[in-house]
Amino acid sequence: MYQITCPHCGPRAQTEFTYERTTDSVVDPAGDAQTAMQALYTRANPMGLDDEIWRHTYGCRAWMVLTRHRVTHEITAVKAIGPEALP
Amino acid sequence: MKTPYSAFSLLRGALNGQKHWEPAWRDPEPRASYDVIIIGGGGHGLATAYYLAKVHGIRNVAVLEKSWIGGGNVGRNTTLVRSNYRLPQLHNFFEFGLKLWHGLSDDLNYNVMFSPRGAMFLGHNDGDMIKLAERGDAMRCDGIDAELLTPKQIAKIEPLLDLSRDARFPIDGALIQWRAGTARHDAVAWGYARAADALGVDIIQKCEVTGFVKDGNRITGVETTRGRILAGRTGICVAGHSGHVAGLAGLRLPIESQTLQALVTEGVKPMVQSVIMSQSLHFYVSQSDKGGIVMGGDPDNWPSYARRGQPTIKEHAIAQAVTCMPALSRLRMLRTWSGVTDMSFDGSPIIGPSPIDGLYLNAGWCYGGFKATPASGWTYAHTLATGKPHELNAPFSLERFMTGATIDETSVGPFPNHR
Amino acid sequence: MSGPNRPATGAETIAFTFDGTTYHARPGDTLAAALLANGVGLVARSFKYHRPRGIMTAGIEEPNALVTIGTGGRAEPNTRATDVFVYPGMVANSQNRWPSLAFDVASIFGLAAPALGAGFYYKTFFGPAKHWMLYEGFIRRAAGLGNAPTEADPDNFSQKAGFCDVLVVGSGPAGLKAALDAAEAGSRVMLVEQDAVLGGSLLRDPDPSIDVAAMVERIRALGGEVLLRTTASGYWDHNFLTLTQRLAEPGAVPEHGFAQRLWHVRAGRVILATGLIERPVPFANNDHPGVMLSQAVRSYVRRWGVLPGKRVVIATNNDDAYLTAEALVDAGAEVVALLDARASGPAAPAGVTVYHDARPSSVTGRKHALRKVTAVICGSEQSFDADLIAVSGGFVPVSHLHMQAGGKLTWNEEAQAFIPGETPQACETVGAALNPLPAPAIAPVGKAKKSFVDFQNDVSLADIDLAWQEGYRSVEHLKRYTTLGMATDQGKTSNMVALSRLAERQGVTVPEAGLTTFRPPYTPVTMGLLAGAGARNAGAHVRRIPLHALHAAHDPIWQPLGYWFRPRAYPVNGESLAEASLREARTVRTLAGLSDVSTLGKFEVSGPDAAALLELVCATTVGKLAVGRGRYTFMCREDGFVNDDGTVWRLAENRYLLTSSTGGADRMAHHISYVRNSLRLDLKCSVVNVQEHYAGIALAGPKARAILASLIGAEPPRHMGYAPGVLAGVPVHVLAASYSGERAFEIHVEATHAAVVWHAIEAATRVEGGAPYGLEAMELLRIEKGHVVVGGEVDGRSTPHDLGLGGMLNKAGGFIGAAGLTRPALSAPNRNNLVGLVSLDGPIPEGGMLIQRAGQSPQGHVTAAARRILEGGAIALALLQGGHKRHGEEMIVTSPTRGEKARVRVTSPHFYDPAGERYRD
Amino acid sequence: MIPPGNATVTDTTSIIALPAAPLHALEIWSNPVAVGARIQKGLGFAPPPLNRSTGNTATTLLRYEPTVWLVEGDVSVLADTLGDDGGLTGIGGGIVRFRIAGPGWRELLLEGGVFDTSAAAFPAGATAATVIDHVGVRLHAESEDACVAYVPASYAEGLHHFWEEALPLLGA
Repeated sequence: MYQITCPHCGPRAQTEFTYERTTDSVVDPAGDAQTAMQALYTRANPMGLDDEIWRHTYGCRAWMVLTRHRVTHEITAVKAIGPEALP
Repeated sequence: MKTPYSAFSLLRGALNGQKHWEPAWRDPEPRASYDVIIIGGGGHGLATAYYLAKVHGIRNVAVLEKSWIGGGNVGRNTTLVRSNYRLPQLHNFFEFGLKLWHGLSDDLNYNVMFSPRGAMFLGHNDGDMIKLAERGDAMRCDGIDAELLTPKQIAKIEPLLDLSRDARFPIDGALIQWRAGTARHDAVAWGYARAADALGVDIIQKCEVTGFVKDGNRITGVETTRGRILAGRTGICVAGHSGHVAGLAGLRLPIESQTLQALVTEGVKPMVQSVIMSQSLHFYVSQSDKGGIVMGGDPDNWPSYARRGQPTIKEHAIAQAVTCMPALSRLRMLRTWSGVTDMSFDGSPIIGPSPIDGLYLNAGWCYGGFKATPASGWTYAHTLATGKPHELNAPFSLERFMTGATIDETSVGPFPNHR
Repeated sequence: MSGPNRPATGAETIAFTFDGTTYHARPGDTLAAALLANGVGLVARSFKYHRPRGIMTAGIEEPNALVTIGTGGRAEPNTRATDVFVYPGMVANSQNRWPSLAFDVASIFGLAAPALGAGFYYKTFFGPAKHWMLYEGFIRRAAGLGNAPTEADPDNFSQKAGFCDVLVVGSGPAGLKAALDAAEAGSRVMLVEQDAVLGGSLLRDPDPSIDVAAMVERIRALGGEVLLRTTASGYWDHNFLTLTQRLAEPGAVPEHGFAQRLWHVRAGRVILATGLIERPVPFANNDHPGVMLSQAVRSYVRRWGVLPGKRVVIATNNDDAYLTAEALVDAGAEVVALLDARASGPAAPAGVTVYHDARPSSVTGRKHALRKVTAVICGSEQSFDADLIAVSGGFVPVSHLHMQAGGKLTWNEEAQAFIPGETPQACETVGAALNPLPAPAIAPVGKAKKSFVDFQNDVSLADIDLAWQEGYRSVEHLKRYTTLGMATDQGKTSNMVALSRLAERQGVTVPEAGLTTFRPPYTPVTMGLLAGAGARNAGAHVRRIPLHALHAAHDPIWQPLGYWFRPRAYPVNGESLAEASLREARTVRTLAGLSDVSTLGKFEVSGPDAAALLELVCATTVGKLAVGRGRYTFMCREDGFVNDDGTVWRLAENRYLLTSSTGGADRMAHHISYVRNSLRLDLKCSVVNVQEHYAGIALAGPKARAILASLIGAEPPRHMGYAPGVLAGVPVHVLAASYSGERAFEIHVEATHAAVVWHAIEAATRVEGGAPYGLEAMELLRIEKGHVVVGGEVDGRSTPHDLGLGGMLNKAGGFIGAAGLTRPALSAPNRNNLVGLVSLDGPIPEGGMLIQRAGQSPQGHVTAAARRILEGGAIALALLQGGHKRHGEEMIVTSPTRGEKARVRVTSPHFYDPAGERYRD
Repeated sequence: MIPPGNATVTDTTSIIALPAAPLHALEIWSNPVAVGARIQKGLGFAPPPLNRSTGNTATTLLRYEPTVWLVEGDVSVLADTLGDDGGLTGIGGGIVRFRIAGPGWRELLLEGGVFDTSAAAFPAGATAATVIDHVGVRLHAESEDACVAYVPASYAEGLHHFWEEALPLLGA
């Protein structure tokens, strides 16, 4: 059960969060079909660090990129994603 | 030849302190090259080696295992064996395997304890029952056994299920496959290892593949922790670690590895007869021969190789199992462990040539690899022997994701975590 | 071991029963202490050979004394007699024996032991699988220990979150000090202890200089939480631990209905003060009742005042057992001999003869009581009359949680033990676990076949040797081949003994042989506790629709849909489901009906880029809608397949209402948020999930328009039009949407005011002869009209073209799924297409397979089956290979599992009013 | 629905279902700083930072998300200040408010939870969204003695029952 430091809410339990996908599997709807299918259907799936999009679904509902290690489960970085917000 | 296993030879052993048994497999040093190298000493890898030697007469084969054979997913699953899938490409593939299971102990001369005690999917509402009838009709039309059960019939098989009408998830009926059941997972790995070793296959443990030997666009061998080993054809067969090993050859597969938790309770007298699953709930239950209730649910839906699960995911599966079978409540969880499942992006396996000459793929088994062991071994042996897929694994090509011919049994789509 | 072993002192006693006989215990007794005090030696039968077993330890590592405690739904099988504290009326029963504990028929397996070595079952029972199942039946009945209860569990289980700066596991001297220091330093402290009393080793070896009560009072005063009967059972990622707390002893009736509590704790730092477990010594028949661990004997004497034996032999390879000798002599027992395997040792305690280079080789007994101990002293055999042998083979630091946390172990050669080393998480080990006493390895001298290593699974030294001989040489192969360490004690007393034997056979040191993996839980955990309150609702509450109470008054048939429950039909005067739903459907076709559609997914999308967002999520155009207009739409996944559908309405210049399927609502909420807040941050719009804010009431039928006009005092919008209104004094949205194929409206109203609106519509509808209709009637209506449903025709494997929706695709592209649709297989000729089926004989089985001739593989399947509503005849919707081009073809729908069949003709899926005349006023 | 006003009082910690109140979602999609200033001028207080709440007698703003505030009470002033930079959407019909009052409210909210409701982590005035017994809830620590829980209406009865059942355990 990770503790994920949400950029907005601080350290919270993993059950409040949802994993969406890796940052390199984001499909740009405006892009060409070949690039889109490469992004959708190929993964590095490394036994190490990868950048992943998560959402604080049961918390502030905001999205973020976690740099997470897939063996040790260490989370080395968290970066908020989202529209411009009033601090 | 090794002393064949039999009741008689066991009795002979009673007199001589069992001294006459030879090691079940040798521990050879790796040779410089082989006709075929199989990466991964799990159930699928060892079965592939056995059928290469037995069916295709190709014995100059090495199985490379990074730690000890049977230590990966074949040693971590919940031992279910069945072919009751809805889509024809899948149920025909698994049915071919189920027929092999029925003769496997004699074929290997190693009792894998395959026990066809029946595997049933429970239906909790009309929608479930229609889906179960559809699955059963699709199977029956392709010659596979499937039978609908009424609650009364279920009660005779599994009296401890909560068949009351006011249950939180009432049980309206079930679809059972009587020829399905369970097998002793370790015995499958050891049985295939012993039989393959007897036919001359080299099983090399403590030998991790760290890279590939490339000659232009052709793979001609592997670099390992015990030196370089060349091969005519190299077959990746490492289940949950497919993404990592294929990555060493520069391939990006349509696979993410997820943790699948399982658990066993303390041993109790017989209380669960068959294998119990559900059409709309996410748990499955069976009882081992030692009396432990073996249970599992959905994978943890984010990528991990750690073989360490998130506790509340397991608790949710247990809650559903206890709701359907209240008698489980006062048993105690004895041990919980995790496998690493290579979740493919349509839920079906990938068995066939890779885009690189001389390199072949057997991966994407998600959480259903154990039941496929004999069929996967047979078809992958055919593919490695002939260079072309067998008719049964032809639909499971890597290209299907780009052409769109995906085979999506649970119709979840390209993100295994979007369940 | 006969006669009482604890002098009666007239103090208060607690009555309990064991196998029907009443005994008396003292407050604070474990069942084991009480049985020993009453001279009960035989307590259980072993798993494989059904050998007689007594009590070996005084703690959770007990491999032998397993009993069933409690009755009915509270009965807990396989409970360690050493881990349950006696309470008035406690019922305990032995297990795994027939007809009785003293005379167990299955113990004859012991005679066949020579043929039943490790892994024998892999070498026999060949033949067809059915044969194996015959033998398996016997094996399963002999295997397993206790019986599971058959009744439901009457108690509830709590799950609670816990947070602290410092979590201390274990309340021995080291744990108490660590907890107190942390509390004094101002940290938020949790101290957990699995025993019912604090103090740990102090209970066996009291130390007057440590005032436990005062320390605990101080910790609590500083805000620390001290939990008894609480085991730290699992250590997970990021210092998250699961603790299991008994609020009532096994089988006891809890005062507030909760038997146990599962703690989910996030700790800043963890301090493991978990101490040591004593290691047994292998010798022939070392599993006999009357063989106990030395420190356990000392605990029974010092903590519970019980003498487990009167004539005692002690066998050891370390100094600690000398303390047991002293304790026994102080308590009036006779220590017949102290066998020290070492060449020399400490001074002999008063009244005790010490033998050096002495180790036990076998024990024998009569009527399950120990009689004689035989030892090898300086190479020659010598026997002693004794009724108890207390053994110590050294000490094993408890490092389970340290290893679960990802820790490393270092080898202590002197103590022949693994010590917890560094760990990647904020966790340290303190106290006895770090420095076990020196204890040199002892080469066993007893007969290997009878020298047990894993007592519960009857694994002997001979089994380990056989595994080695047969090539099962990795420590994991050894464990799985012999089932060593796979019993309920999980190898706590056997792993190190077995590892030493394996290392010896491999010719390597013990650390080189390696260790098996430490898995949660530390001790077995009740399944009901892990289920928690979820056991009542399978971890998912029933979701109530806003008008639940109002519908309940009609006593409808309810239909589960995910976690919702919705009215399926409203039977009157004894109608069946079929009769009620047909009446309701006919009422909609001929007059008017109203239905609850509140569970539809609903999203209010506002802002200048609202249309741009919707044209990403939906695969049809949206921006072209004028204010006051709406349209049907559908959504694709990124792989191009359709996975949801609904309607979209332009309420105002920059405000749209999107509806989607009930089943897909949560998935759609997540998907839209991903598009708005992660994919396209530039879009200026707001997406608000209003699924539960609005209740939805469908009013459908030829009279619907007139009924609605009377209610809102205005002309209702024409088909696919939108207008705000006021109904029964409540502001509503009126969407002229039709699912039934009739002229129809969806009235969306704030859920808190929905009842008054429903009552007004129902009354006006009944005046016209109409009535409420449920999901079943809705199915009949929508199938006849040919509308697809998510989870039926929209099966996640069909493209827009397959479903006859290709024409609505947004020609400009750019919607999510457009790229996926370009893949060749998605426009292959022989895909499954949506078709209609008209029966040429009886009803069509839903889910049946479409074949051309008997014995052929299916070419499609029925997704929905129904009957024509006004006239007779059975119809269905189906997905058929190349279906768009096969209208008019005759086929067979077969359902072997239901023994049903029907001849059908393939048609268009739109049976009723294909041109849509019914929508025009 | 839960009849408003029914309350069970057990050793002074109680769970009371509050009557429905006007609730809106206020979202700012452009020029947040300017809109913030306009709101301050209109209402007399600035929109609160994340996981805080601020308000006056007529209107309270509770912030759970970066770009969205839950607004309790009157929204007429707010509507005039948003212009084209934000929107208001009614959501009150789908939410049931429970006031959990008494000394045990912080401990009760730990039952089936994963969020630290201790005074240090969740002081009076703070807001937090989390999951309790599989239900997504939003909390507002009104004062040291009471907390309001905003529960999705369809789960209200189930969660209310869950809390009632756990009351006897307070202090166990």
